[in-house]
Amino acid sequence: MTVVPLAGPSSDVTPAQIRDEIGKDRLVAMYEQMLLIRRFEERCIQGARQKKIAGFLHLYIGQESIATGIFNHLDSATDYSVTSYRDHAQPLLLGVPARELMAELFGKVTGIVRGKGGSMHFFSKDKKFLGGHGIVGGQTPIGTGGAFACKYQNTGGVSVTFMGDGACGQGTFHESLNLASLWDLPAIYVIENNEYGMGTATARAISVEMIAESKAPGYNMDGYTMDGTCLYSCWKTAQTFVGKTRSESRPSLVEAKSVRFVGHSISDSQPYRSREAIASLRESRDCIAKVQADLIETDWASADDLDAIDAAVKQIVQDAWNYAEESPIPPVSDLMRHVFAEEDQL
Amino acid sequence: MTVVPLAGPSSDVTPAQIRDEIGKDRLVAMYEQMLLIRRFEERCIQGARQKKIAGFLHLYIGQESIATGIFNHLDSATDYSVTSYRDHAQPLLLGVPARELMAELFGKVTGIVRGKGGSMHFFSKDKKFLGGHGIVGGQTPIGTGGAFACKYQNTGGVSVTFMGDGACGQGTFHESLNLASLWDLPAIYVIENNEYGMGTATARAISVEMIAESKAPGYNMDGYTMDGTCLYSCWKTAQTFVGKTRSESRPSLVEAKSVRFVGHSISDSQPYRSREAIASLRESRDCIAKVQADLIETDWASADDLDAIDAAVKQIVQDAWNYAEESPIPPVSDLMRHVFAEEDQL
Amino acid sequence: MSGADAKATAEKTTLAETQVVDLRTAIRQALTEEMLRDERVYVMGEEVAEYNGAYKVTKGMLDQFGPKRIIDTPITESGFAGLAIGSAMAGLRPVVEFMSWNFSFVAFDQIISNASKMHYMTGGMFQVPIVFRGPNGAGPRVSSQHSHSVEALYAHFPGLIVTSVCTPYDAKGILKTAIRSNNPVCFLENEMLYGFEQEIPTAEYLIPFGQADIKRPGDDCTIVAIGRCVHRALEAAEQLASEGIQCEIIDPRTIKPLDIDTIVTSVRKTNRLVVVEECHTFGGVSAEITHLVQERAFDDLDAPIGRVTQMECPLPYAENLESESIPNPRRICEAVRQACYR
Amino acid sequence: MSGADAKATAEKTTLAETQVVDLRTAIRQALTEEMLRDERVYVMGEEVAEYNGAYKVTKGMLDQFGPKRIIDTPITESGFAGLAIGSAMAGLRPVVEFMSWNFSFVAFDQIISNASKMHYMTGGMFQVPIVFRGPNGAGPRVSSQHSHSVEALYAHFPGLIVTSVCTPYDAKGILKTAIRSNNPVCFLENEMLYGFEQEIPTAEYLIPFGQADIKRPGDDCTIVAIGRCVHRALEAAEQLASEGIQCEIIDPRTIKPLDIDTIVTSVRKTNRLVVVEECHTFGGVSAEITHLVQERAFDDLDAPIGRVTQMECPLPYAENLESESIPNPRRICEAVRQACYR
Ligand SMILES: Cc1ncc(C[n+]2csc(CCOP(=O)(O)OP(=O)(O)O)c2C)c(N)n1
Ligand SMILES: Cc1ncc(C[n+]2csc(CCOP(=O)(O)OP(=O)(O)O)c2C)c(N)n1
Ligand SMILES: [Mg+2]
Ligand SMILES: [Mg+2]
Repeated sequence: MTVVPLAGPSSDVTPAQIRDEIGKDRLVAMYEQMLLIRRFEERCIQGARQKKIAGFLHLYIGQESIATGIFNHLDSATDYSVTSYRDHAQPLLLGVPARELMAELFGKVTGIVRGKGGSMHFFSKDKKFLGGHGIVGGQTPIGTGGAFACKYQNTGGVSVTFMGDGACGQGTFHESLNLASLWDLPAIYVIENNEYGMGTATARAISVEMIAESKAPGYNMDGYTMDGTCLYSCWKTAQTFVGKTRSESRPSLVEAKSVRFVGHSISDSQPYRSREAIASLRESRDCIAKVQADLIETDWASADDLDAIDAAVKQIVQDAWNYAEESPIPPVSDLMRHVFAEEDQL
Repeated sequence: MTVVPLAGPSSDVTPAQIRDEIGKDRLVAMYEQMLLIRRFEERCIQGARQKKIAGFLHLYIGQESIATGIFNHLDSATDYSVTSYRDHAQPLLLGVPARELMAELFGKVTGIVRGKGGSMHFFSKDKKFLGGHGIVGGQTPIGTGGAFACKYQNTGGVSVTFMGDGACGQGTFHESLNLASLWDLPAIYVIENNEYGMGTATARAISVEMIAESKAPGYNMDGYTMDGTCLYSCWKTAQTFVGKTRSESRPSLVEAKSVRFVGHSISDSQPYRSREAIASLRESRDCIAKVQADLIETDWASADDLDAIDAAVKQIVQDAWNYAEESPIPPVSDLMRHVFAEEDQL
Repeated sequence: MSGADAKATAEKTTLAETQVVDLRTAIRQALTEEMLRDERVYVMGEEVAEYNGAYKVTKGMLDQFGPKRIIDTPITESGFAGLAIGSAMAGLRPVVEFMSWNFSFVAFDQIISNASKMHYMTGGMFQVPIVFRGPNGAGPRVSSQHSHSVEALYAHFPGLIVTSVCTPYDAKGILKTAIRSNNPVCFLENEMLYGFEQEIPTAEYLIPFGQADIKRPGDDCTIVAIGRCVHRALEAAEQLASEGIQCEIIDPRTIKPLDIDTIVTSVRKTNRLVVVEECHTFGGVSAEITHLVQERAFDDLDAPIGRVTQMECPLPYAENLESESIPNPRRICEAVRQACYR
Repeated sequence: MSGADAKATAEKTTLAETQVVDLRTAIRQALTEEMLRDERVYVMGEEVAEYNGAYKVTKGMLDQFGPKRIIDTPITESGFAGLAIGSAMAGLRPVVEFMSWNFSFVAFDQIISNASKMHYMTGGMFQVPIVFRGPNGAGPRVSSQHSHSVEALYAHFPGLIVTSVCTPYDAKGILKTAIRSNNPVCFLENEMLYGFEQEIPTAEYLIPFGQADIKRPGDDCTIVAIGRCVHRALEAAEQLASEGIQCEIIDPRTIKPLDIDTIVTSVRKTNRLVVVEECHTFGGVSAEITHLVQERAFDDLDAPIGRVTQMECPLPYAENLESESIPNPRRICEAVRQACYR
């Protein structure tokens, strides 16, 4: 597989140029965001080992730059987003308190969805986050619906649907893209190609290598490929496709060539790749380490600054953990609540 | 819409060259086949008016050249085919007796499926015709399964799936093509673009104009466009894609730019186009009239020959009609028969 | 349709002005009134706009509301049903027409995994105010793949409201409630009844979910009939009356929530019950009603509860087989006689 | 698992050699034996080959049979289920694994419109010998979208055979029958039981469809329990025995065809019935059994038939809510006591 550092409309800029365009403050802020996601999820692993977190647990470790690069072009006042069960990063980036997410994982009533959803089903109405979804490909029409609503209500918003490489084999992918193109919806579809759908290498599941670029013309839309392990590539490419989709109300299809450093879910022992292979991925393709090195090199942050950031992030996660531990479980009366929404007085 | 007379690999031959390659005997035979389909269906209209035929009735009038051109490269000893509810042509081309088809339409027990299916559900196990299917796009995986079986059993066969332009918006289309390409299946997908899915013009349903050519690369397969109103284009293009798919065990995606001269089904009053528009289509794009003119021009058939063919064809249809009329309705005991297949003695 | 007429007539006394409309017009009126009332309501489906609806239910609505709110879709039920669900989460109130409910099967996962669970799964955060509607049950001679009755199927899943109506009066009143509902509603119509006419009020009215309607009063045997089967039950009741059996016909109108109280009250009076529906037998609505009734009126039942359903076979094309397969007055009469030990 | 053990022990006397296997191994043995017996049988699904199965059911089978017959699929259930149906029409005998039955919903139309109707719709011309299998029902804390029990759903549609087993012995014998069947079979397993061990014969055996198994004999109350609920019912029965209520536990094993005779015979003896299943309440298998039993044993019933089902809500994540939602021994005991007027 070719990893494309930068492709599509921004292939003529260098990483250093992008970094400078981002600027120190924003880059540090994005670094913090990525680190929060990483640390939050590392703590999740601990929670699962301690059996405080149950059920499926799918981590984003290694992919942080994708959502971070994109969300830095979105505005939660107008823009919708939706993803799969691998859904911890989006709400964190949207500013949903880590406490409410950790409490959800612990099955507490203070959780973001009152302990009813668990890891796969984070949502935030305030932030227009249409949630984490458990059925592979099930979220794609939902995200398309967010784009439809933006257009219907003429809000200027866009809707970003995240999905795995495996998910773009599903029929809903095809149907959604066709609808979005036909109806000029401000919809962005981001394929997070982390090289596997569970234990199946992408090439054994999807019959083309450049997924977005080879499929986009079949829907008369723009296709983009970006290096999902490089924050600069993600941020810069997103600048283009978010901007274009927003201004032209035309859909975009994006592939982020990425990796996951951990198993598909917490229970995956990864028989399909070696420990060495994983170690070498962590060595060469860690989106966070890359930015960290650059921050040091540019003198935009000192080692002390980075330590301070890490400490602050860990503090947020520790606070979330404490909150989750101390929170009460849902009352049994919650069991039959929310099956049906309350009706308005007619 | 651009109508492409001949595209893909055979775009450098002229219609006259193809005609000569086909040769007189085969051309006359194909003309007879097309005429049989046409006359059979004209009689169906009468059957419906007389209320001998009920339910949905979808006619192939105007599209005869597509299936005819393709089936002349297939061998029912090895090759599977499957289509939608618009399914009268295929069994006729495969040599299923017109009697059994007409009897089916009349709901008689002598019908091809004992009166249980009606117009939308013709099948022939002998001829490897996997049937007519009522759910738009529902047949696409079925046809893919035929190709899978050919490969599994190493028979050298191919499987041809016919579908409408509307059907290629369905998720099953996308899933099937991906599977066929991944697994090197000898599967051919023929999009019969008759310009409408019911009352919806293709451009309002599918976001690209050249459906096969723009979508095929997204599955890493070959795409073809042919003039579905020209028997030569269909026959010649089919020669290429049937040959390639058979020899290379790789799938093909084909679009036949075509027209239907009648309503979507017998109950469609066609509010979406004028009588004049239909008349002019019949004038300029009738696949049968085109061949007829050519037969005369080349002196391969005289007017008398053509009359004789027509008479013979009409005789077949009349015989089918009589047979259908005279056949008994199914016994009531058939109602609960065939819900489950009989089990073998274990 | 004596029962339904009686109902409409009863209403007439309170709501002075009336109009005679067929079922498709009643549905269209409900759609139109609600679209005028609420900008967020839109209609989406195959052929609903330029073609005026495959069964002309939405006739003229494109002209009235324009293509922004009356939207033709490609044939991609999973895509547009899911899109509509997403848009409902984002604050709109879609009405999705399935050209027939058979085609909802390709959208099944969206309806179940997304629409039905969203409110619960989000701890009450998101609502999915959406109506899925379209013809349900056997069409005329359209055979196996086109003849499903989906009441039992969708009522099986918590989170969906399911209605099945058979008169213009009920259709209009319940559809208006459905469009204003904050929950996903499966509103089931019947192709064979679109032309069925009735006198209904001209003024606005709504019918709440969960209220059954007694379409015919009687003392000897209760018949619960669903959708089109109400009409067949009424036919059967005429015949049975001539034999001295007076049937009370209850039309639940909403399958979920089910007005079990009205059914049980009737059974307490008649001591006998037959349920008639177009769903298949196994796990149909009849089975559910049987369970509920024997639970609540065990000692009141003088005979086993009977059921008349679509037979346990796919629907065949041949006319004689088809008509045997669908619940018909003869089979209803037989079931009632059996319940009455006659 | 006294009942199931008793069964296996009974078999032991006739089939000398035995082995102790867990449920996943029993399933694998059935698959392997049938693949050795018949070249046309192949296994297809997500992660079944290189990964050895998401739940290790197909472990080692890729090595034994190679990639032609043990086939990893992309995540496109509608596509590969339909492909398998087509291949079955063309003479093969596919076994399709759904990683869980929840994911069958995206393939719902293929299963219903194509697999279930094909034989009928073709007047008996084509057969669809296919097995769909995989874990069914609630997994451990996997929440709303991952916890469906589909017995009632698929048994509602004519043309499908539906089985739901809870022991290695039953699983192996019935799966072998399923693979040799000429009909589409939904073979429902349970993730929580894959590790459940039992002594079963080493020699080949088959169990026919439509034969219930009495997992525990008793005179006071009949419990029909399905799938994993059998184990919970057995637990409850211990408790109830200590209270002086002897339950007879019937495991139908096949939901369709349903062995109603065995159930009715038991009810004639106990005069009481409780059905336990993981499907939702409305139109579940319980409802069907209630209807059939009151139809055939109306005068034998001394109390209303009870049911314990998955509650009428999507499955929640929180542990306390989840365990209340799924049928548990406490709820089963309560239902039995109520049926016994205690
Ligand atoms: C329809 C459906 N089929 C199967 C599954 C089981 N499953 C969950 S995640 C997964 C792999 C998805 O891979 P990909 O789309 O690449 O996303 P990733 O997990 O790599 O982010 C599978 C097979 C599911 N949840 N839904
Ligand atoms: C899933 C599904 N949705 C809707 C329908 C109703 N329907 C039958 S044919 C048809 C139009 C199909 O158009 P196209 O695929 O272009 O085929 P054509 O009829 O033109 O041959 C529609 C909408 C259906 N049968 N199945
Ligand atoms: Mg992946
Ligand atoms: Mg068409």
